[in-house]
Amino acid sequence: MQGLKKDLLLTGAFLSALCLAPWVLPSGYYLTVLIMCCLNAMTVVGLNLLLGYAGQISLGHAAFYGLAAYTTAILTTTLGLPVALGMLAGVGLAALVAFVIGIPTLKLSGNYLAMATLGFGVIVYIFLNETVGLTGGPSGFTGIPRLNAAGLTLSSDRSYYYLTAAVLCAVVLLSLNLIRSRLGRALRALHTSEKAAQAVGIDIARYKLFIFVLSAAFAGAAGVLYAHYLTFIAPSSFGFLFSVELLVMVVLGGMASVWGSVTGAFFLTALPEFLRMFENVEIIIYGAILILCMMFLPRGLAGGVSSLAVRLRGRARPGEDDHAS
Amino acid sequence: MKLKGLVLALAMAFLVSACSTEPESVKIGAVLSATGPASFLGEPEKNTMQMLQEEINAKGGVLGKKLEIVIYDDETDVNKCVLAAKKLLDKDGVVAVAGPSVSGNTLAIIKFFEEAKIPLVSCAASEKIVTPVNAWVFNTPQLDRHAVTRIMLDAKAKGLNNIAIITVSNGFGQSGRAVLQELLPPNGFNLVADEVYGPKDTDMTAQLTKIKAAGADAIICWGTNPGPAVVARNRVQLGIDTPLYMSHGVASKKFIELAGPAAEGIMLPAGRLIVADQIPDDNPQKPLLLSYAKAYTEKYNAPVSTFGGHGWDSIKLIVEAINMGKSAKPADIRDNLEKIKGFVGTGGVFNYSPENHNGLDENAFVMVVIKDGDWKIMD
Amino acid sequence: MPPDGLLDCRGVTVRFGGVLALDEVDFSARDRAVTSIIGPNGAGKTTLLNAISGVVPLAGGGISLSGRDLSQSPPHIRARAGVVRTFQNLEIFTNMSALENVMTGCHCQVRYSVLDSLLKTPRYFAGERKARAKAMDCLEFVGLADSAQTPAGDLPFGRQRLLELARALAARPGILLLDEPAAGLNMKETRVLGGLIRRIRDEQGVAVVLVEHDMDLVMGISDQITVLAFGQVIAKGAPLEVQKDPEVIAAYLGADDRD
Amino acid sequence: MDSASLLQFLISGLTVGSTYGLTALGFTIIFNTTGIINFAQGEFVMLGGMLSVFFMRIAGLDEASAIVLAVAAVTLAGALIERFTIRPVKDASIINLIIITIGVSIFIRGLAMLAWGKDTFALPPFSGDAPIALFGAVVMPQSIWVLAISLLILSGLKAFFSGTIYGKGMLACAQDKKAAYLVGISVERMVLLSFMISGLVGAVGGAILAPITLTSFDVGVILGLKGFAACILGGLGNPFGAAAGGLILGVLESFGAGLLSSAYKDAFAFIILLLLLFVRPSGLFGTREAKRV
Repeated sequence: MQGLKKDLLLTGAFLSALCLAPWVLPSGYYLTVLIMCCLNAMTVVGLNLLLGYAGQISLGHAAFYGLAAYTTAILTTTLGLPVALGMLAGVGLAALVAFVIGIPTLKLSGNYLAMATLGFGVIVYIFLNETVGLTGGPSGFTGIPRLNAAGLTLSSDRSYYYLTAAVLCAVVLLSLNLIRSRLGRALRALHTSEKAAQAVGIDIARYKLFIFVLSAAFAGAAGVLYAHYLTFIAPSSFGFLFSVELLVMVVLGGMASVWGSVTGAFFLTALPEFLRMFENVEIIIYGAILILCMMFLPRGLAGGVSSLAVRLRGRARPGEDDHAS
Repeated sequence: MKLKGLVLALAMAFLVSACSTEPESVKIGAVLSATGPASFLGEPEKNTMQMLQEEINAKGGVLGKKLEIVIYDDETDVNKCVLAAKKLLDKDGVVAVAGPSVSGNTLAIIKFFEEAKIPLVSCAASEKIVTPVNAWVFNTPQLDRHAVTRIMLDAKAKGLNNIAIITVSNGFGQSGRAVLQELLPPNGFNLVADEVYGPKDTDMTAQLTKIKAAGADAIICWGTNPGPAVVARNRVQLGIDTPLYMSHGVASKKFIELAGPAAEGIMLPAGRLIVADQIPDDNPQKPLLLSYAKAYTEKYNAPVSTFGGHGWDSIKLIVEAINMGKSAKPADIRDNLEKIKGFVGTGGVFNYSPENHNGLDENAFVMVVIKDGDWKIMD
Repeated sequence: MPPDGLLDCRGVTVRFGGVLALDEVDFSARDRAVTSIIGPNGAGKTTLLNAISGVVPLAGGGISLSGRDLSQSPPHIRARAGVVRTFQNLEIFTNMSALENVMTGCHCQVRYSVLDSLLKTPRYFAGERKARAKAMDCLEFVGLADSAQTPAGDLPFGRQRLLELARALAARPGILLLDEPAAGLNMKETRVLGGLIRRIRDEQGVAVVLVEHDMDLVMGISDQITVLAFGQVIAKGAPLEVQKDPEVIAAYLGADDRD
Repeated sequence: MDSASLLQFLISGLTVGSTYGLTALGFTIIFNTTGIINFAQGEFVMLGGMLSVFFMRIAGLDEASAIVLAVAAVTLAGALIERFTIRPVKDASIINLIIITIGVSIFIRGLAMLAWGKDTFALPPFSGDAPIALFGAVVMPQSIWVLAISLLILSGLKAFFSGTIYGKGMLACAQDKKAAYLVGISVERMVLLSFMISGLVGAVGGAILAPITLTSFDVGVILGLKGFAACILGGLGNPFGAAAGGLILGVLESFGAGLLSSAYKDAFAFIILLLLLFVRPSGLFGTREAKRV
């Protein structure tokens, strides 16, 4: 049970670091960068549960993010429902859609699963783009209200940032908890050997579907927070390139590592901001960094950090920490 | 290693931002789509602004201070645009911002300008940007409504009543499509076909075959390069001789190059910039357009486009507002922008008012036709 | 149905495309006994295990455990009903420690809900403690207690076999199907394995179905032997009877040629 | 809808489909040898087109030599990519290698943007642009070029994979690297070869398509996406399936645009693809279950 204490401690430390960040980086610009980092991290942690732990790829997670964002946008703006309700509905719809398409899709595997989820993402994108009357089409959906919770208007960036950080930490803690449970073991089991997992009584179809729905719900949570932060959304933010970017964040951060996903998301979200000064060569440097990281950190940023830590401590510590942290 | 690098990069970023704070200058920001799908807008805008900065500073700057234009690239991405705008507002402390290049990005950041009380002069055309009027937001391009009005006048004169439209499924095409759907029927036209193509599509034969079967008198295509060039080529290949109107979105030499011989006879409403040498000498815009085109072509060795002109107009209007009020305070700039009347820009003559934050009308456009591989003003 | 038949297969037929892999095979296994399936290569032994555990669909016939029909059930339902197996080519979870492997085996024995997992309720802690204790028991039983925290992929081959056995035991089998558990083991390891199988039968009272090529092992521990050749049962009986069966000898001699 | 229009949709679909098919072929070659889905495949196609334009305009070569030079250059680029980004990490997991190819595609796109700008370019058609009338529909001479060359490449690949020792060696690598190594196949050389061939195929595609589709530094993204879809539709690893998948996808889009709605044509094509996958989980012509990720 030592791992549990470590999880709590790390998550607590992470939350305090996030809360202190606005004092260290006082400008609103940094807040916005951090909010974007947190939102992407939520989605990436969920995607890693699916990809890194359960071994099921999805190239359509941007669609869940987008569906949730549009759902809450339409409910709160067009229909005038309370924001909190819209947010819940957004997450719920993302999960529901994941449930419905997950049943036939998760029977596929490998590249075929990648294609099916990718195709799903493209289809959702096209519908967001073309149902102009509902979504506002390619030029976007404007005028989404900010969050009002319990009479408290979270209109300032800072309070919204705290909300986002708290949700991220909740997502992280839930994910860590999940991995350290019989569910987490079942997921990792079906990743390595579906046959063996079935042979000990694990209903692999059910667990695949469960984790697909959960990761879609995390993406949905990020999506609704995104919509009510920017108060503007456009389909171009939810295209297939974003799905690919999320996948890159998972792998670059480190497969089957929750903290790796957080690192990967923060790193790749903030990186372009650091590269801004390079103007036209920015994209080349970005590509090169991606290639080099993958070549020299095969286990991702998390793997790199942990092997560095091991080297510093001078001894390797095998056991469950390597897998579940 | 990694951590050290990150810390270093952070430190560098701080240093760079610290160095750029110079009190003795007037700082204007710009968010432009210099790369990404809308780079055909953002790149000439960016070039133009850099050129203007040199030009204005060579003439003594603004209010006796140096003019500094901080330009960020949003890669035609909403999130990057928001971050860039936040950086301009919160870190760089600019007094006004020009751009973004595309409507979606503009709509995404309007809120932040309202909160920060900094004026934004957008280079994007959508009507949503200026209707309803937002106190802090202006734009400079001619509206789609004005372009459609010019096309309708021409079609009416030629007796073309059955119209087919083919629009690109991005923000530009969508807003054009909406205006076409709104304006064509009440003005006595029949909309016989309403087709769409994707921004990256390379073949529009299927759509044009449908349009051919629909029996249209004229086709209106709303898009930006390279799609309309494909439409033009496919139309000739299919042997369709129905007159083809394009939007002002293709008013750059690139279109004629891409469409090749298929461009002949295509008509479109365009700002006067691309036909500056053909407009009458008494037109107030003529000297400006000629000199801008000359300077741009010399400096960048590239043909001038009307899009760069939006950048020119945005910056010049902000500077004009600063000079009018002799103040570079954001609120004063805003107030004075609304007072600008008869300002000669590349896109037309601007008349801003508290009710009108676009300032142009359909006279900003002329109808041109492509003849012998070049633009020609229609009578 | 014979009164002592714990596992009962009647007329089991399996086709792969046009090939008849199992042709109306009747097979039964008694409680608290080791029943071996032997036969030359390609006789359909593993296919029969796959058919029993539900990995391959039946083209005909039926399978029941303690009278409960499992013919149409998916593999995980059969596993929950008590049909637990190991694999010829090891299928351990290399991304976990040995202990976690066996705890995964407890999946259906120690249950708590998703919400318990997510929110770490007392039920979660109780369940985890129970699963851990049970897994440790199983590891101890096969002699792997000292390697509990070792990543499963780092264990030597022989111990990975034992780990798979421990994981299967953790799933509380009604009947344990072992697919060539001695393949790749040396003599000493095989002897240890033989002892374990006996103890599984005698101490835990679990019926074992053994597919194995090592005749010393088979003859030493089996209570009953079924011989398959070309997808059909050619002999059944106690080890000594089967050894003398002329048809069996012929099948093996023929098979030796092909080997 | 009259039959001439339907025929026109078919012709248009086949033309567009061949762009997908040619990209898909490149995917197949690398996948068959390494199991990697090469995300930079679209970039090979882009480079083929852009380099042809570049050699024609800047170096002033005639079209044929420009294309030959461009194809040679992209083949070399394929070799360089393998040598510097794939070979040093050949023990990495497939997903890591795939992410590396994503990095490579971003990198190449950036270089192309820097070198040639963001404009779109056209290449002159090989034998004029006078349309050929065909039962009331029209075919462009370039479309015939494209279909003919695609067929040529396809049969060439077929012969290569089933008829030559190199081709068989490459297939062996995909099945089992260690076994291929044990029977004396140089896995490294086969992987290098596969990147070069798919560079070559991609570049030829890029060059012959540029007169129809126009080209710019960023055409690779969408081609990669559609090419991958074509591969899957046909069944991964089967060159014939890839080409057929491309044509089917193109025809679906074209008929979708012509008969249903041009706005939803891509969605229509993808919905059909998904439905097909649900019925046939390994594509139309796929045989083995390709579980790699």
